[in-house]
Amino acid sequence: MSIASQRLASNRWADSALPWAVPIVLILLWQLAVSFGWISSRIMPAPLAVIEAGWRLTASGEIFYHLGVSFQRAALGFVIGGGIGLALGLISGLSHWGERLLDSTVQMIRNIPHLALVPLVILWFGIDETAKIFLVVLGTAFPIYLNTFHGIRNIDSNLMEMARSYGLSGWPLFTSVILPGAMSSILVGVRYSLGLMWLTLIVAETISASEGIGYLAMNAREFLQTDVVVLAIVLYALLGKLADEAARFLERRWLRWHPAYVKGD
Amino acid sequence: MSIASQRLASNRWADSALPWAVPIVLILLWQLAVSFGWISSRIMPAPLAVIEAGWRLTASGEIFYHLGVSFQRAALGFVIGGGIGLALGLISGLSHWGERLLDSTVQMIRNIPHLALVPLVILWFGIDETAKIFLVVLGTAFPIYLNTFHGIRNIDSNLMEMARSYGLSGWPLFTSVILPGAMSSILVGVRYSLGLMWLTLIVAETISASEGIGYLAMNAREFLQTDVVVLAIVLYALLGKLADEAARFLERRWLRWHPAYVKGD
Amino acid sequence: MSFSTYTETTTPVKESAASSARTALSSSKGGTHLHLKGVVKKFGELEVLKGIDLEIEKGQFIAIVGRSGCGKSTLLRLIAGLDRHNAGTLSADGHADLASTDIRLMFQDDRLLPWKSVIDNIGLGLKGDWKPRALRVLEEVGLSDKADVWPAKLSGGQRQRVALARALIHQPQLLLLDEPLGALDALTRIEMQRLIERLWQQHGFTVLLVTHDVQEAVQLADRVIVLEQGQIGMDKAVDLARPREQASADVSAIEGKVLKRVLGQ
Amino acid sequence: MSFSTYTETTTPVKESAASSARTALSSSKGGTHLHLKGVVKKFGELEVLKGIDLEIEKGQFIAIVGRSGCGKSTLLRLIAGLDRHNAGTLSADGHADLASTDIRLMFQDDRLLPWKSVIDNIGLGLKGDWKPRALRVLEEVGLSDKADVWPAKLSGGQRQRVALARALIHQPQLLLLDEPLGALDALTRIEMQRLIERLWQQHGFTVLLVTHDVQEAVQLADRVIVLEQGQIGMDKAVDLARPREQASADVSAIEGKVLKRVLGQ
Amino acid sequence: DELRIGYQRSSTLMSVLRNNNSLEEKLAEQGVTIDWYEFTSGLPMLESLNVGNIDISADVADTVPIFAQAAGADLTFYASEAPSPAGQALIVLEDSDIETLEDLAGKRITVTRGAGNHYLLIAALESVGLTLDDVRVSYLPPADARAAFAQGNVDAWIAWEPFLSTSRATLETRTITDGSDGLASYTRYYLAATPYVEANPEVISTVYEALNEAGNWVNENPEEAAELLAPLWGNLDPDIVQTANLNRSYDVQPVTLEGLGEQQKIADAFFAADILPHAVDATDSPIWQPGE
Ligand SMILES: Nc1ncnc2c1ncn2[C@@H]1O[C@H](COP(=O)(O)OP(=O)(O)OP(=O)(O)O)[C@@H](O)[C@H]1O
Ligand SMILES: Nc1ncnc2c1ncn2[C@@H]1O[C@H](COP(=O)(O)OP(=O)(O)OP(=O)(O)O)[C@@H](O)[C@H]1O
Ligand SMILES: [Mg+2]
Ligand SMILES: [Mg+2]
Repeated sequence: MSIASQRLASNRWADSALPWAVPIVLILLWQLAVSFGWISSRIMPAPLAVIEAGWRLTASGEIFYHLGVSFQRAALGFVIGGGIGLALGLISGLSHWGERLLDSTVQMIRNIPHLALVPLVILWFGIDETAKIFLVVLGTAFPIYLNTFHGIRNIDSNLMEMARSYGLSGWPLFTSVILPGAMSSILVGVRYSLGLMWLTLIVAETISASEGIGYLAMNAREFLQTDVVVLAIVLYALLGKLADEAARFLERRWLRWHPAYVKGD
Repeated sequence: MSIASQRLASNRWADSALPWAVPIVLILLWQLAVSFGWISSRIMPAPLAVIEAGWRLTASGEIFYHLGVSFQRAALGFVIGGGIGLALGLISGLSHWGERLLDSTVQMIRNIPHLALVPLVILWFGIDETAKIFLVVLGTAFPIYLNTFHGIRNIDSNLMEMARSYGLSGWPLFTSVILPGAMSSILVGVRYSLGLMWLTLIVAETISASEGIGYLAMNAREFLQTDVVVLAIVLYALLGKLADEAARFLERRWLRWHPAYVKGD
Repeated sequence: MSFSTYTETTTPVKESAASSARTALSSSKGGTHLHLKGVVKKFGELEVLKGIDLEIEKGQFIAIVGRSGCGKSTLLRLIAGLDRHNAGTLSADGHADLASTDIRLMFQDDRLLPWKSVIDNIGLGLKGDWKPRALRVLEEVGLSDKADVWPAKLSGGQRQRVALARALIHQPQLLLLDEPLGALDALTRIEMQRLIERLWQQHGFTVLLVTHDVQEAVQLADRVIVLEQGQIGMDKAVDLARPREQASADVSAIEGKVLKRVLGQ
Repeated sequence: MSFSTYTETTTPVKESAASSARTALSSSKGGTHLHLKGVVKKFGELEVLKGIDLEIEKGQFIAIVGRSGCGKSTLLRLIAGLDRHNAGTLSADGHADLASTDIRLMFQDDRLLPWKSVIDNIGLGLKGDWKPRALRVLEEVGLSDKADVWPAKLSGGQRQRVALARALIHQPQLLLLDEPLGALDALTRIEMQRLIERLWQQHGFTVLLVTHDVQEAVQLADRVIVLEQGQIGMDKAVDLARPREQASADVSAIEGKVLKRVLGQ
Repeated sequence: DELRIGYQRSSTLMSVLRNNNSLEEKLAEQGVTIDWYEFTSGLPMLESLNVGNIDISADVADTVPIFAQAAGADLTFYASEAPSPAGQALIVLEDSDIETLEDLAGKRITVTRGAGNHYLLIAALESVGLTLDDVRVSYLPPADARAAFAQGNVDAWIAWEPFLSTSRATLETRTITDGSDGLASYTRYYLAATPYVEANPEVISTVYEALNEAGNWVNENPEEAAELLAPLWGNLDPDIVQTANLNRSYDVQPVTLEGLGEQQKIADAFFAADILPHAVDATDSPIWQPGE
């Protein structure tokens, strides 16, 4: 018993520490490469320089300001986009007609690069917040659409048949069978969306922005401030980690019944 | 019987025609809007102008040239990226240690916008083909990674247990249980990847390119040639449709056993 | 149908089954009158049901036996409206539209929703304050201690009993049971037989019970039907008073005849 | 283990079972000697097995009966090494490492791979030219016409027989059968019993058969074990010559005793 | 040997050279071949120059090298075009209520971040006692800026050639100011990687000569030049191209220390406006002189 609990403790330690192993090794290698002059620090800043830039922007509060602005845009876009994606995914997933009508169109729109779309977006929505949020909506809707669709399709048809023959339909069928059955796939979609949310924001924030993390990154790039560029990349990576943790949290919460999502070995 | 076969025939017709309904309606609305002057054709070309531009570029063969170049880049990047994504997804999905080590890092890297990464990519790979293909690799690897991971996790653990206890392990376990069990999810990943393949290419082709569809779009954008910009968008949409058809083809081929992927009502 | 009559029974299972009189049936509002004429079902080339003619009185208890793969489940699925027949007519109470009839089918596999606890699985599709009723049925199938457990943590026989409880709580006009007791030990089996018989006597619904246990069939049913090569090979009325003695000579005699037929002797 | 001895049997099932002598066992290289001492298994608070002591000779045929949820499947899973016990020791042929023993478990649920045809499911984990052998076993379980069908298109009893065929084709040293015949009609059941008995006599492996049919247990086994409240409640040797008459007085006498115990009388 | 040249479609003189093959022929005598690298904007071009993916670049606006200098890039000026102050202008739509620079206060103006027009805006505002804080600036690349401008999302746009002439021709616009009142001289500079210049002065010399000739040819043959450039610039009307070229000097000259005087003004203005993180010495970079 005591061995088992020891093993558990060491597992927990490994669980929280190991995910950072690869990033830390990468950063050490990078610092070494710059320190030993294998890479010129003129073109690739050392981690310490990036930390310094980070410190500078943190001390001035600038970074929080940019993050805050971006976060608002991201959140609003995600809520709208996620909602649309979910709704369309449900329509396509639940009705054969819906699929025929919608799926092709959605797949086509999904494939249009935001970068190419920017001129049209400006035409339609101007250069203010609406345009930026529209792009985030566009970016976040599709992963949730596709995974909702896929999740619904892959619900055990025997269970659907059972539920229908037990008199379930409409909302009860949705909450009792469809949503939980598709949930693990929808959450994968959420993971994507949370990532794409930041990705599209960088394009969105090239549209006449003077705040936001995408602005910070592109502005720095334009002025060849590599330390800030790399800082922004690190920030994005951390935001990705955060989004991932959020998705994991939801998975643990909503998929408790699912053997694959229960903690432990 | 004859009624059934009639119904089938009309279904088949609807199946192939309906997906185009929404795009065609959209295009008609657009043409009307421009014809009636609700949108100035100065800033938004009419569909006919776009078709004209398409015809011009087709007649000169230019469009095929650009498509060809892009296609080569896309295909190479997809093959490499898809391979890497599959491999990492298998490692994370099959081993708890692999997941601990890799998953966080991958999720972090996934979240870095390609646009922000371009300066570093130029640094690492120069401005030639390698850099462009690297970006495509990056873009296509993650969807396949994430969906492979998710697919493997969601394989019925009872089936895995059965297979193991029947002496399967290693390659036979992989081909008999893991791959087919995760296939429907992996194919969703392929769908994403095929889309992202073109999306990243547009960023990649801002790096010193003088050919390729991304170049065509961005170049036209720079010179305010809205008809070509819109043409490029239409091209992207069609490529998206094509990628989607490819994914569907694979689904029909590899998921024949799956009730949800069999044709017919 | 309300569950109110159910609540009146407070006596434990065994006595109740023994004491409740056959007359209980006549006082109840009765079940469905079912009429099948020349019903044919094909799966591709395979003609599973080759013209079934069957008339079932309101409130009759029918047992169906037959060899594995002879079409018993297919027949129940047709009656439940889950599959379409290729020829012939089905009608319930004179209506060809079976969808409007109040039918519940207990499937051959348990089809419990893995994401709902046992009690929520039983309450599926019920409205109002079903919890107390669900707990009472759960107690009657001997699983009151498992109310809040995920289905994945049940033994095979326990899962089957939960599925049985889920079918019984609805008390439909037509109850279809597809091998409901196959995974149960002798004692639990007898208890469940008594439970089914008692509920049937109280509510007078029509029951179709598929079973491989000929003794069970004779013990419970008013009529035993043997399915053979897609047709009704034997239709044997069991005109014995209830409660029937488990090993009485009358029962054994009929059992012997039916068994002979099933064994093809 | 090769299947070569199997191929020598060309006589049809019935006669073979009747004519093959008990001595066939002694000529074979025999099965596993199994030894359990004080084996305890808990699921959280629930102590399912409360110290099982059991010694099984090489090549013995053991039947296990007991009430639903008493821990029969759990016991088989422990022996098959699929779960860990909380206390006590398990050993096979003197080794504590059960993993090295040649064991096959036929699960209580069929666990057919939905993406493999029936024949490929049977061939799972086999090497070399297994097709002819698989076809022969498939014929013996009466399903030769279903070789190329997806499992989803089989009836419940057909699925169970495929799972049985899959377990039998391996001819391991220790064969664990968890209610292998529960979904079969009387005639098919007798045929399968004969098949199991014949193979056991030819190859002399050790068999643990979980069943709810006490007659089946007495008919087939050398020893019948009744599991009760997590312990062995009865361990009854069946010292009757084989082939055993289905309804002989000797068999009935022992059956009566065991049944009494199971029914708790 | 290879010479890797970065250019944009809008790089007039490099495009001319690329089209008439004259530079290739001249360099072939020195045993040098050319690899052309096209960029969609000036930014990645200098990025590439900085990290050594190309050797020399075509012309960029005067503001651009300052940011490269601020980033510590090791670049050498090897040529410039004489100032073209009329090459960029602040325009409004015809029906706008903006008449003078003073009217800009509180208005929404779009420029491209770090481009020549960015400095023109600062200088123009300063000339009437305003700063960037007194107006609403929207930073957009020219394509997006034009869409926003035509849609009325912004009140004014500082456009440069050839976008300026295109807009004047297709939209109803008025010009509030251009750089000709001494606000911003709009000089365009040619840059090269310093190590390359040091190793291959004779190649640079050849390039310089060729550019000079190309500039003269464009000025002397405006119609032919327009015909040549129009398809490269997104099928523009050749008349518009000709108008656009009239606003550019295309007079290729050596860079002088005095010439860099205005560069210092730009650098200081950007630093004062908090656009540069630290002060820049504009004369810090090496200058290549013909005949060296
Ligand atoms: N994974 C699990 N987690 C928690 N409890 C479990 C788990 N598996 C089984 N149990 C419980 O352990 C007990 C024994 O289960 P087991 O499957 O061994 O029963 P069984 O004898 O095979 O019954 P049956 O005849 O119904 O198949 C049951 O009460 C069951 O609810
Ligand atoms: N979806 C299907 N597609 C093709 N064939 C099917 C399908 N479902 C059932 N069958 C076939 O129809 C026949 C009858 O199946 P059914 O499930 O009705 O048998 P059953 O009498 O219930 O048998 P069991 O006692 O084994 O459950 C079987 O031979 C089966 O293989
Ligand atoms: Mg059946
Ligand atoms: Mg069990």
